[in-house]
Amino acid sequence: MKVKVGDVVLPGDYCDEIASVGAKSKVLIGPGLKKEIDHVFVTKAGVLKKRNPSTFWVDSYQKRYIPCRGENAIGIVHQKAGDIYRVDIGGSCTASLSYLSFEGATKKNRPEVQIGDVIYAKILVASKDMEPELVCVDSHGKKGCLGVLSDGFVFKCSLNLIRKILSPSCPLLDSLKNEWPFELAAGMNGRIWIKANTLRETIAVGNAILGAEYLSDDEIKTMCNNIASILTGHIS
Amino acid sequence: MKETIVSNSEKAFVQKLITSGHRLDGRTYKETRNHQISFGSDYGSCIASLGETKVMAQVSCEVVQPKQIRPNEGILYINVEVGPMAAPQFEANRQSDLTVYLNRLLEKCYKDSKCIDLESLCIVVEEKVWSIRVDVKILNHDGNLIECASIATLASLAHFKRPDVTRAGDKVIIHTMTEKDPIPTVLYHYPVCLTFAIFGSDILISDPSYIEEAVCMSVVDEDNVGGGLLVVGINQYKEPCLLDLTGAAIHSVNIVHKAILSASERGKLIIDIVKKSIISDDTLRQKRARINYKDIITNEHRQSLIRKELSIRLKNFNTNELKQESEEEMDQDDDDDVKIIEPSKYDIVATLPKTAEINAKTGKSAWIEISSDSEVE
Amino acid sequence: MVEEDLKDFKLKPMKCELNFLNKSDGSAILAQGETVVLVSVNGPLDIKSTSQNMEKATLEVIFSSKGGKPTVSDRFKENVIRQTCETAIFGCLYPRTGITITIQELEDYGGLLPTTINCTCLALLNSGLAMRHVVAAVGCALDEAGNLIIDPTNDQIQTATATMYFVFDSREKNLVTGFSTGTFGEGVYDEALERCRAASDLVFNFYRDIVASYCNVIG
Amino acid sequence: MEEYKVLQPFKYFNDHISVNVRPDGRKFDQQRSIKLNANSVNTADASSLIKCGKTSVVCGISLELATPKAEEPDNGFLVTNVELLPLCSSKFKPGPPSDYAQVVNNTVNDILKNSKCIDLKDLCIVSDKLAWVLYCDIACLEYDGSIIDACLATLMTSLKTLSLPHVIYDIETEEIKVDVNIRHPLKVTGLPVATSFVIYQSPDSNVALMDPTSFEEEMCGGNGANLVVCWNQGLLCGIHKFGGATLGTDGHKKLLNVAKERSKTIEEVINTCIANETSE
Amino acid sequence: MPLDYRRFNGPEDSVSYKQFSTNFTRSYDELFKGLFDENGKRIDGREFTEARPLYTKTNVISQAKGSAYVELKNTKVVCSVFDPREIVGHQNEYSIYGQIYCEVKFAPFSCPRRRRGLAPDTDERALSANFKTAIQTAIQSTKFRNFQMDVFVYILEHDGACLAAAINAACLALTDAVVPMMDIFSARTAAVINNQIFVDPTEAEENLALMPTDNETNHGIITLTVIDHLRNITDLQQIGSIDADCLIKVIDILLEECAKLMPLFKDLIIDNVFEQYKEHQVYLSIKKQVNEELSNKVKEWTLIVKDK
Repeated sequence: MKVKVGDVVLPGDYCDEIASVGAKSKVLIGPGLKKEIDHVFVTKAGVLKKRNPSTFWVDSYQKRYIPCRGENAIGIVHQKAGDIYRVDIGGSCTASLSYLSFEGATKKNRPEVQIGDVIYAKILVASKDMEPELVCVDSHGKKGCLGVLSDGFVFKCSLNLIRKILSPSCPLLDSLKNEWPFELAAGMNGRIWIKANTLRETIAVGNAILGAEYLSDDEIKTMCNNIASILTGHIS
Repeated sequence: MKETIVSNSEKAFVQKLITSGHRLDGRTYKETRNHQISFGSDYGSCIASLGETKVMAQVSCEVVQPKQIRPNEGILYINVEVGPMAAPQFEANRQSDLTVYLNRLLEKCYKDSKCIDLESLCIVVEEKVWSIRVDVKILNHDGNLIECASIATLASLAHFKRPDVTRAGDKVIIHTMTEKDPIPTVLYHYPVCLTFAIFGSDILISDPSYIEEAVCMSVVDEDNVGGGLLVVGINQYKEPCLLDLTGAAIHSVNIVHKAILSASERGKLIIDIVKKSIISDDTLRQKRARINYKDIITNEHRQSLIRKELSIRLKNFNTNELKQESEEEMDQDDDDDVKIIEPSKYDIVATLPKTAEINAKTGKSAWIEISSDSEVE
Repeated sequence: MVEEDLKDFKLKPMKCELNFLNKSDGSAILAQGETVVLVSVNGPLDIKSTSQNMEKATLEVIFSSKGGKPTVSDRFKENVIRQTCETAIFGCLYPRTGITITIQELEDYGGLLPTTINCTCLALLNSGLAMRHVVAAVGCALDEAGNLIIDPTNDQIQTATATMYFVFDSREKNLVTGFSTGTFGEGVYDEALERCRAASDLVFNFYRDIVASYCNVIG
Repeated sequence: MEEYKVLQPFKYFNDHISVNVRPDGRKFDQQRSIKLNANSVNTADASSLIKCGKTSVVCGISLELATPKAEEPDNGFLVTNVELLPLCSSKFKPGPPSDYAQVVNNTVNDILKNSKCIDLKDLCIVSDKLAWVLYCDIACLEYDGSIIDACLATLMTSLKTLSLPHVIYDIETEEIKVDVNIRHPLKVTGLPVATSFVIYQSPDSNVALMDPTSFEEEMCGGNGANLVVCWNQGLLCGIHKFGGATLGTDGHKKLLNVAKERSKTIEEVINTCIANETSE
Repeated sequence: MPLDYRRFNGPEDSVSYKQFSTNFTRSYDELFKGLFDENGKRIDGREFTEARPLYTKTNVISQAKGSAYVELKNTKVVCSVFDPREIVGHQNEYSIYGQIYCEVKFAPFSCPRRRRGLAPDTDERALSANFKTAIQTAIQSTKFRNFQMDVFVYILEHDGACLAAAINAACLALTDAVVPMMDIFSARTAAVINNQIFVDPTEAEENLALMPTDNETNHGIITLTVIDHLRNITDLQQIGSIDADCLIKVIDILLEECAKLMPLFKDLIIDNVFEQYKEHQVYLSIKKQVNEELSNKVKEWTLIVKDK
């Protein structure tokens, strides 16, 4: 069936608009679309979105992460095998992280990483045929925020929620940040790490994030105020 | 697919949280997740859900020969299945130690506790007895499987009705449901299993969720003071019929007393819920209402992630209701066309005695025909 | 072949809920009339190397009926569903991985296999696996009088001389899988094929509504 | 030539299809030569052996007596089992039947039930007391594709040549006497014939191949034929489509007619074979 | 035996109709008399020491590496051999000898008395074990180390001397599969009833030989497998009670019988070799023809390219 931007699409539909735009200039097709000989076909169910110049993608609901290059992900160290750590990032197979890919790591002083540690890393190599590879050093060799995340709490949620809270237009984070101080790392593989001063505040942040999945922007604002007031004890 | 291990930060955080008196999803130590029991269209099939953990129990019966050692007793057979539907790390039809554990506990709770009157299942001594088979299937594993499985088994056994049987001489007539209304199974008492997760040396939390169960069991491996899962089977007369501990040894005895005390009132609560749901189901069936599993399908589940089933929640967090949409049907069109094809030719010849043969006319194909065996026409 | 106006035609009431089980990657419970099926899909997992396939994902279907004792006909249903899904899913995007589809039959009041195939398709949509096309299954029955009933109720199926189930793909509405019981003439088969193909649009519209009701919530 | 087939199976197959000829030189809707032999095994009550192309299947029927089921007091039993033996091809391992064997078994059973060519009531000797049990055991000696057609052909030939011995059942003493030399043939109405197709997704169009070999079946999506059409003397008694490429309406009609023609030829083969056998 | 969920099962209490036929339950003496026709020879007119003609054909199954079909008048056996593959099942250490997995199966309709089950039962397993010991010695299993070769036998009709027919079929199948072997081997069976030796017994004679009787005469069945050139016995299976000198007499008879089979096998194998050789020639000629066509086509294209 023919569909246009903004429609709810099912796999098997094709969109001529993309082909027509594509005829003129280069078109970027994102996740959920696949180019076949005659048309651009939709491969995932969701809403067909367009960003102005020429990027199209389908915003669909998904829980299982497919690793792809350049994304940050939160992983849990499964085993130490020789000089690489096997890290579980929720994909179909465990990723490999070499001990040298930490800032300032040399043959002699290895980074102290235990089994079960939570690490925030960037996916260096990921393709459907190869095992994904992680790295904890950003382009100019600095640690930045990558590396082992100590204490705090980590929990799993759907990939859409991650995209939603990380999008600039989402009011969640900025309405929370001036309520009480907390640290947050969101991995594109559906895992979020949070740490605040007290336990209740950490839970509050987690509660706010999970609660925001099905709310519109203003409902999110009211929810955040509600949580803030609970925290400060106005409502018991 | 190996199970994703519990990360150190989760372990530390949950432990600190519990020792400080709170729990991840805002419940108190004694509070349980909400129970829901729904029955299928035929007798003896029910789905019990405890928060997000869902278990389906299906009871079926057939006439078999009794065992020699107990010629006048029926047979009760419980079979637990944990498939990939429960969680990705389980494999289909493979007997993992979790299934053995659940099977053993349910058998202790329902078979050895003599809660079902097996004599009433006997039709003809030494020849024909009813054999009741309970199939327990774990639909979703979100912690505390044994409690949810025992509720499902109890509800389905209490709800099950077997066809009426009349004996004419040595012949046995099994009446269908429509001829004679079926006989309910007689239950002497209603046992149910309750789980407690032990943290540190004296903290008892009831109805542990998936993460609390994982953290509690993983703490056992380290050297510090014990953590473990205590399962108490108890019936409505507050008589414990099952006690099972996995994990580290318990130091003080009063923990077990505390567990049994809190188990008895909680058990009473759950058994009342089960009884009420069965009575309400019976009244509905009297009024000829069509009971069916499709009633458990709701469409406000999408929004429910805001309300009670949130895995991380402040104690008194709630939110205003949200509007729901309804869905409707649309119509459609159709098309058709016709095609003709031409027949192909063979000759049929009766060659050897008792055989007939078709030699397909293989015309010389343009392609150079290279075949290993020299089947010359 | 009599041309019938299909405007007033209605499928059995369908109720569906996606994301019914929070532990599996994609799950759906679907009620078509009185028949209810629950399907859980676990997306690309790693499986032991012997059963891995170099080019495409290996699909494993487990059908567990209400009774509990596995029968030969369960294997038959599993095979039909696996063949249907193999054409629907882009297996080549997830080589050397495994996709497990677990099906639990809750109620069976006729038309179990079409409901299972539709529910499997919804679960696949929910799991976010890349799919070539969506599949819709429609059943029909031929009663003694010889006229065709689309999406028959349970007692119509019991008294029917022949029943047929067709599964169509959403791209060109071609037949993906199909099978029949009982004897029937060739004309009847063509008419049944056409009317089921038309009725499959209703199922595709139902899919679109379900996905729509979830999507504008995600926003 | 063989190495090319082993190294690049898909390309090898595609080259053939693009010149619309099949690897063994046949046209798309052309079947392989068939040899059908009836009653070669004397220990079985009725048996037959078919060799169509390189697929050979033997079917033997053994008769037994049993008390009918309580629910259906005046119905006999018809139990068919298809065994894909480990000796017929390296694909099948010893041990209990694989999933694919169970699917073939189920399909053959369904077709037999649908065609209603055997009325179970004829198998009943004394209602609720004694009935015939027809064990039809089909063993595949050589597996080279389109197994369902071969199984059904042997099954029907054996059923048509089967004759039941005369049974005297004394109600009071419940004593059974079987007179082996008075035998009356079993009434078989109609003759279902299955034709299997494989639908290949070539880049430009979908091509249907009749009576596929196991290599052609592998090329079109793994196990077994994609489409099985069964004709029972002018009436369709079952259409099973398992995956493989999708099929438009025009292709569909063409296949039904091809299958109709083939069912006529197979019927002729079975009838000549039986006529030949009875004249022995 | 637990209900087999993977097959369709008939009613449990079903029993063969032959039981109720008149001539089924007959005593030992009647059966013994039934073995002979009026002038003292065996029912089918053969002498006591005369064996049934052996008809055989190789390369019967195209998918198998080697296959053979053997017919001893009414005993029909099919055997197929598959090329070596990794050892199935857990393997704790490297096995220097190649393993041979054998399976002998009766067709459900093959036995005259009752229908045999589909799942392998005890005497089929015993037969497979005997079969394996018989053929194992002749195969040079050191040539395919740490690999497993499968030999499957399916008995279509059982009219006596199944094991011998299976072993002969295996020998021909192995040669057809070009498996490294010391030498070809052949096997023969003899039954002893009431001190009377029956060579190549029919099913009735075998049934009588195994039937328990009170009188202390020799009773039993002996199957002998002999290797060709060295004429030594690779395998001797004996069921029943037979005293020493009778056994020696039987072995001498069987040795000659096996020796009689050898020329038959040799001719068949030599014919096969010729046939395959001829086929190979045809194959080579066609290949040459294809290569010529391709080469002159290439020449044409190079010409066209050159003048462009």
